[in-house]
Amino acid sequence: MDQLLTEDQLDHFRTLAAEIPHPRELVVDVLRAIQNNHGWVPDEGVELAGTILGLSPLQVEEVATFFDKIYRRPVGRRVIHVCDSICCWSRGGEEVARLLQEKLGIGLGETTEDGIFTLLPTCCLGACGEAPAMMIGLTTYGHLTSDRIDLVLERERREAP
Amino acid sequence: MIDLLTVVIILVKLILILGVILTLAAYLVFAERRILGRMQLRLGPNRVGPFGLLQPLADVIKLLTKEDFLPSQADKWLFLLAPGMASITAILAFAVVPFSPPLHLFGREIPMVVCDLNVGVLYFLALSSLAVYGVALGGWASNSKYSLLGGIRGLAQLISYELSMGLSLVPVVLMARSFSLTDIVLAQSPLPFAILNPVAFLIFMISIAAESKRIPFDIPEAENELVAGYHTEYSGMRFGLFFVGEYINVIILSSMTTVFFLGGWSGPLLPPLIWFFLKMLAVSFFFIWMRGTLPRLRYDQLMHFGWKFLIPLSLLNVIATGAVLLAIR
Amino acid sequence: MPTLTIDNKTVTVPEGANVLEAAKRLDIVIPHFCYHEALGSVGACRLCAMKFLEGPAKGIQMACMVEAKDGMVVSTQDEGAVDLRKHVIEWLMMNHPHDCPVCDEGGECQLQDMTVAGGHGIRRYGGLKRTYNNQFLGPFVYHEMNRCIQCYRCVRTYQDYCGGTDFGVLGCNQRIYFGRFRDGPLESVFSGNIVDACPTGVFTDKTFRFHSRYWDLEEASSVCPHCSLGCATIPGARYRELQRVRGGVNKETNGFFICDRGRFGYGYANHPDRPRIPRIGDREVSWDDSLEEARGRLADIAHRHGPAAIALLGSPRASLEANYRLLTLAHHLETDRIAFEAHPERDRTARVVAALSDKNSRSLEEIRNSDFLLLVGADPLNEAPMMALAVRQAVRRGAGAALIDPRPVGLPFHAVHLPLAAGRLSEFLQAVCAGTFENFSRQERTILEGIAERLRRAQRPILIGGGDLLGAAGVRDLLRTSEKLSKEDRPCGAALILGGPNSYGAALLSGETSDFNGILDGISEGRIRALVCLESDPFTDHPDLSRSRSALAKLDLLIALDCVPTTTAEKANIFLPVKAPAESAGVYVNNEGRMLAFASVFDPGTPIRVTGGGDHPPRVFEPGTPRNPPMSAWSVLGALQNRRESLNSLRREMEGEHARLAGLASLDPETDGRRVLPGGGRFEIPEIPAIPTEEKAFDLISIQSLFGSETLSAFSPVLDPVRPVPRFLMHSADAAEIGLAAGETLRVTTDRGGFELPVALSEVMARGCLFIAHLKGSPVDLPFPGVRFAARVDRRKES
Amino acid sequence: MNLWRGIKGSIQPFGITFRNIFRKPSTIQYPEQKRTPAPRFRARIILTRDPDGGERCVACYLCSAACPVDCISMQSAERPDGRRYATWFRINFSRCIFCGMCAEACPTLAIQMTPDYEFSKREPLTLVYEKEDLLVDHGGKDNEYNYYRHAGIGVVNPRGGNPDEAPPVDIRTNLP
Repeated sequence: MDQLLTEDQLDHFRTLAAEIPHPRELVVDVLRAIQNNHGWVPDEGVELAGTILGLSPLQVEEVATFFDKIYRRPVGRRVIHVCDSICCWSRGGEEVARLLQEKLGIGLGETTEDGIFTLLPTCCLGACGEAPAMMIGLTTYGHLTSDRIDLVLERERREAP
Repeated sequence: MIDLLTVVIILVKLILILGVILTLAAYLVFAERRILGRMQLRLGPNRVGPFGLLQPLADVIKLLTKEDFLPSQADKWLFLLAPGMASITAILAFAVVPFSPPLHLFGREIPMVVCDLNVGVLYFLALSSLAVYGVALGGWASNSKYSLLGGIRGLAQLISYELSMGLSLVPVVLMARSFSLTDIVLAQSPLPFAILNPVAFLIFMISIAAESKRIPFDIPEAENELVAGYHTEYSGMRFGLFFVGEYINVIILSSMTTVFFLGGWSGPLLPPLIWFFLKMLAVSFFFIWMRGTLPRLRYDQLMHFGWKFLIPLSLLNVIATGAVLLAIR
Repeated sequence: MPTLTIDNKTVTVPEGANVLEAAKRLDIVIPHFCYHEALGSVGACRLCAMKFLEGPAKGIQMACMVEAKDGMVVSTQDEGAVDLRKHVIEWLMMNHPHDCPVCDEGGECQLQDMTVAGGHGIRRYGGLKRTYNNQFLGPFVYHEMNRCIQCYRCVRTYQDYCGGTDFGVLGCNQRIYFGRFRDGPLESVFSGNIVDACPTGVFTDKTFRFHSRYWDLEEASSVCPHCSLGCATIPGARYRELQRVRGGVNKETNGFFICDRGRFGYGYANHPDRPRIPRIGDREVSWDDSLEEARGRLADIAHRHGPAAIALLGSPRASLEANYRLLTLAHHLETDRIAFEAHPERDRTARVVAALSDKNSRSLEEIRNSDFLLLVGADPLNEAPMMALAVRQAVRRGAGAALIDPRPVGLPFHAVHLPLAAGRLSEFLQAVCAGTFENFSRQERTILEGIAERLRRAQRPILIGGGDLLGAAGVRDLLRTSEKLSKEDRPCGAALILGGPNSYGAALLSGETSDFNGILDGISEGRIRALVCLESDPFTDHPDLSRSRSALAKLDLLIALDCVPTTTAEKANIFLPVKAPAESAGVYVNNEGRMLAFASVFDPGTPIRVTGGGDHPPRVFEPGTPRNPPMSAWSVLGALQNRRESLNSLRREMEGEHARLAGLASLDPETDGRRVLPGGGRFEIPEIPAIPTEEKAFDLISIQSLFGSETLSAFSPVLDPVRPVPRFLMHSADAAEIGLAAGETLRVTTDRGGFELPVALSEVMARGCLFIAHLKGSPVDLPFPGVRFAARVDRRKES
Repeated sequence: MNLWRGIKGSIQPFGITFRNIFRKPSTIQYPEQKRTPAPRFRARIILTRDPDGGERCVACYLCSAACPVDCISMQSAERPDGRRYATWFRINFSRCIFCGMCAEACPTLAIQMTPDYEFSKREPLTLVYEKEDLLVDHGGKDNEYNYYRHAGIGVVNPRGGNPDEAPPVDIRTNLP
């Protein structure tokens, strides 16, 4: 978790940045890579991305603070994005968010004491057909009920690194 | 025929008249300020002496000690002369005013008039025409646009209303069959001309109000248009002379009203001199009262009224009076 | 040319103009925040709503985003549009901190105006306001993020227009934040422009913080005196103190923005040591006495040694009028010993430009519209920043840019950079002229041929040269090259960076007179006994300081006219204080040959801050300005010739004397200025002795630094935190050869003395060069910019 | 009809003015008789303090801008805690016309007018009041108001600490 980017990744991004006309396109990729290695993107990560891509830290930060899937603050090992958009809301999204807070014992934006879960609200996950939905890591869970939430949390907790 | 005693008597009369007139003028100022104050629910000047009676004295001291200012572009001599013209012409008119029937003192008959001219009316009219020079010259000599405008207005106004004043006196002369003021007074017994010929009286009253350049006819000074009109540039005692002249003028005009229309000194019970003064003061009060009551006319209104109404009316009155007199005979 | 109807008034606008601009033409006031004439429209603030009744667009639209088309009928007063605008302003005010009384923008705040105009007086929203923490943004700009209304003007100015990369927009959603990655000074030298651009008080001028309200300021259209470009400025003064400068609008020169030196370098006018009283020796005297003394002593010297014993020195910093009066003073004294620049090479350069650059001279506006720009020996960010900004705009519009310069030049735009040694710049220009690059290495040739090819293909190419590095001969070569490259239908322009705001004007007046070196020789030989210095400082502004100082020490009489406490002013036998540029009216002729008039902003005199001892104005009241106030330089010089005249009569006289100055008398500070007429003359460049080349010697070149070299800004204490430290700049390979690392001290000896300074390294610069940034008033006697000499480098010293 | 109205209009006022002579004058004999002015009477100007004892004046120049006779001048500056204040503040009472525009314009309730109208002086220069002459140690007509507790720039309270403010935003938060 300590290393922001591996040597391979550094080489990869450097070569890529030199090849393409607008290295700025790679900002999200580099940040995602850092986030995968480190869990979240610290200030050093932003500066590193800037150095690789020939941008100022500010220019990277502009992107980093814009996307809510890039974490600029420490998060748990599993980040729960619970949808609060209209379809989920109409199918009980609020209730899901409340249940999650209750079951995890944390508020929105907080991390559990054991450092496993961070609960974040999010705008549309594109899973309106399965509303209410949430996303953990890259997995989307739909048709959430209280029991199903328990199930999912249990599994994620087990699998969390 | 002129012996020493006659000279002495004339001098005494002159001094008496001068003293009385000037004091009267000073206190008329004071009275006006107090009366106007009361009319406007104020007190008026009441700080100097008991009831403010020393106010005229304070005013004189103030006026005398103020800087006498001569505008650099003014016509110096005319500028200095004008205030004198204004007050002296007014004082001179008192020469023909009969205050009471002749007194019998030390076995002599002393006429209570400085000089009983047989053309007293004309003398009065002549002097009142002369008075306008003070205004016109003062306004012109100051070399200020406000003064000049005031002077021109004064000139026009006085010339216009002199006509109706003179014409309103024609019936008086017709009825009295004399130009002598004493005769006119004597002709008014038992009934004063004000009752016999009220139209002439009315015209005369309006005309002298205009002659005195006082509200509602104070167009030559019109504070809110012309600063102070013809005496804008005057200060100190020179302004004082204009000021005093105005009030002496009020007194002489009141006296003339008394003589021409109110029967002069005649009246029951009280001595004739007292009657004369009472009547004169009553007319003076009317002047003050008018000032407290009426607003100023516009210049065009003034001219319009004078030329298109007052003069034709007085001409008609002359004809009517003449006709009536002819019929009576 | 579409014609449209707005509020029942018809207007015809150029193709491509938007409806908001059309409404502005009709003087219809439409509230807007995000639209800015220089920045364009983005439709972010939603405030310029209008109702489109007829034409291609229908309904309520943002006027700035709709292109004006024929047949449009638009209503600005439509009920729906007014209502929308009213609501938008209410939304914008929702999180506003309501701190106008302590906000420096108060009174000139667009948000205030729009709130009042929109009729929003009472806050209906009862929830909590969003707040932010502020950032420290350096000594110039104060940050107060709570006032932000998210119009993005600052980012568009700073990043898009000015090319800064360290300031931008962070966050998303309700958390939009305009700032830096971390606290710290803004790096761009155009950072002050966000103060002008911000429609509310998020960014305010820190140097002006809590000084005055704008309505108390005396303001007038002025011209920036800090470099040769002549940007329009609007200085503001109160209580006899220059308190701020903001950018003026001159479509031909700066456009809307100015650089930080022009904006924050105004402190010279209030310098605590500014001499404000005439002096004879150390004795402060009255104006009459000092002028009498000056006249008497000049006459005395003319009587004893002949009129040729008097010399005069003008200045590119003084107005055209003052320089002209200096010239007539020379005629009055019957001497022909007059020069207009203490630095002979700059003098020659300016004269070459004034003589040769008529029809191919280009304004900044033309640079903005160019499609290929070749910069030769120019470091615009340090020498004339707005030039860099103009080139950036061209590059943003698709123009190409290339730079041939030995220095590691930083630019706010992308350009091909070939670091060619300073001595080879002329060679390069001649090669471009000839079209062959045989004398260059293969690698260089590839780049140069590419540049030449682009230059040939471009429709509106412009060559930009730096006067200091090119020198007179180089500038002549550049002008000839541009002439050579011009074709009938496709002229090639040239723009040159000169030494001072009025270098061109001074050169116009100087004619065939000799340069200042001739005067110095005369002084050393005892032929010249008196020198009159107009706003010039030969003690520190001559390339050979030891030569000038030893010569000037021999003078019998030194008369100095200036507004800042220079060395010359201190040493003068008779000192006559003159008005600072913001205090006087006058004309500068900028690098393009454009006469730019500036108006007097305020009357000089000791500021209340000084006379009142700081926290309290005096309690004595007297008519007139305290102490003898300084006079305009032209009127002082006129008084020395027993002339009493008005500025207008002086200008008319100048118009009559100098045919090229036609239109001078009718010049209005509010206009964009007027080009001087072509001279058609030639200027012969005297042979300049070549620098003796030595084996193993470095080419030591003194260069300009933005905040250090220029005289007036050197007397501005506000700039002290951003002044560079004196140091050598060296190629890292050269440094490696002599075993030197960055930060170590290097000792250098030249025939004009030695320097011992730390060294900084760069890889994008010419080999064999040593650069030293000039820093006026620094304890080290750094040579004046544009000076080159051979330098022997000692082995490294202990650091 | 018109004529009649004219005559009536000329005669009637005589009656009114004559009646007035006998009514009681409304004059108050000032030095002996004094009136108690209303609390909102506009006379001598003071600079008040906020409930915490700080100077209310933030030297915003609004009073001097509003002043129709230009009798107010000042110089603003910043205290180390970010408070804006007047280094000097001067009212020239020999010019002041006591119109009250300054008090009306004052956004912080600092400048207020008192009913103290008796302060004429023989020497005009002594009517130039400086800040130390104007500053009082109370809140004047409104003791409750403290401008800095409403202006959201974090001078009295930390930023975001005023009652109607949310705490400062963390721009790097993970919350959307």
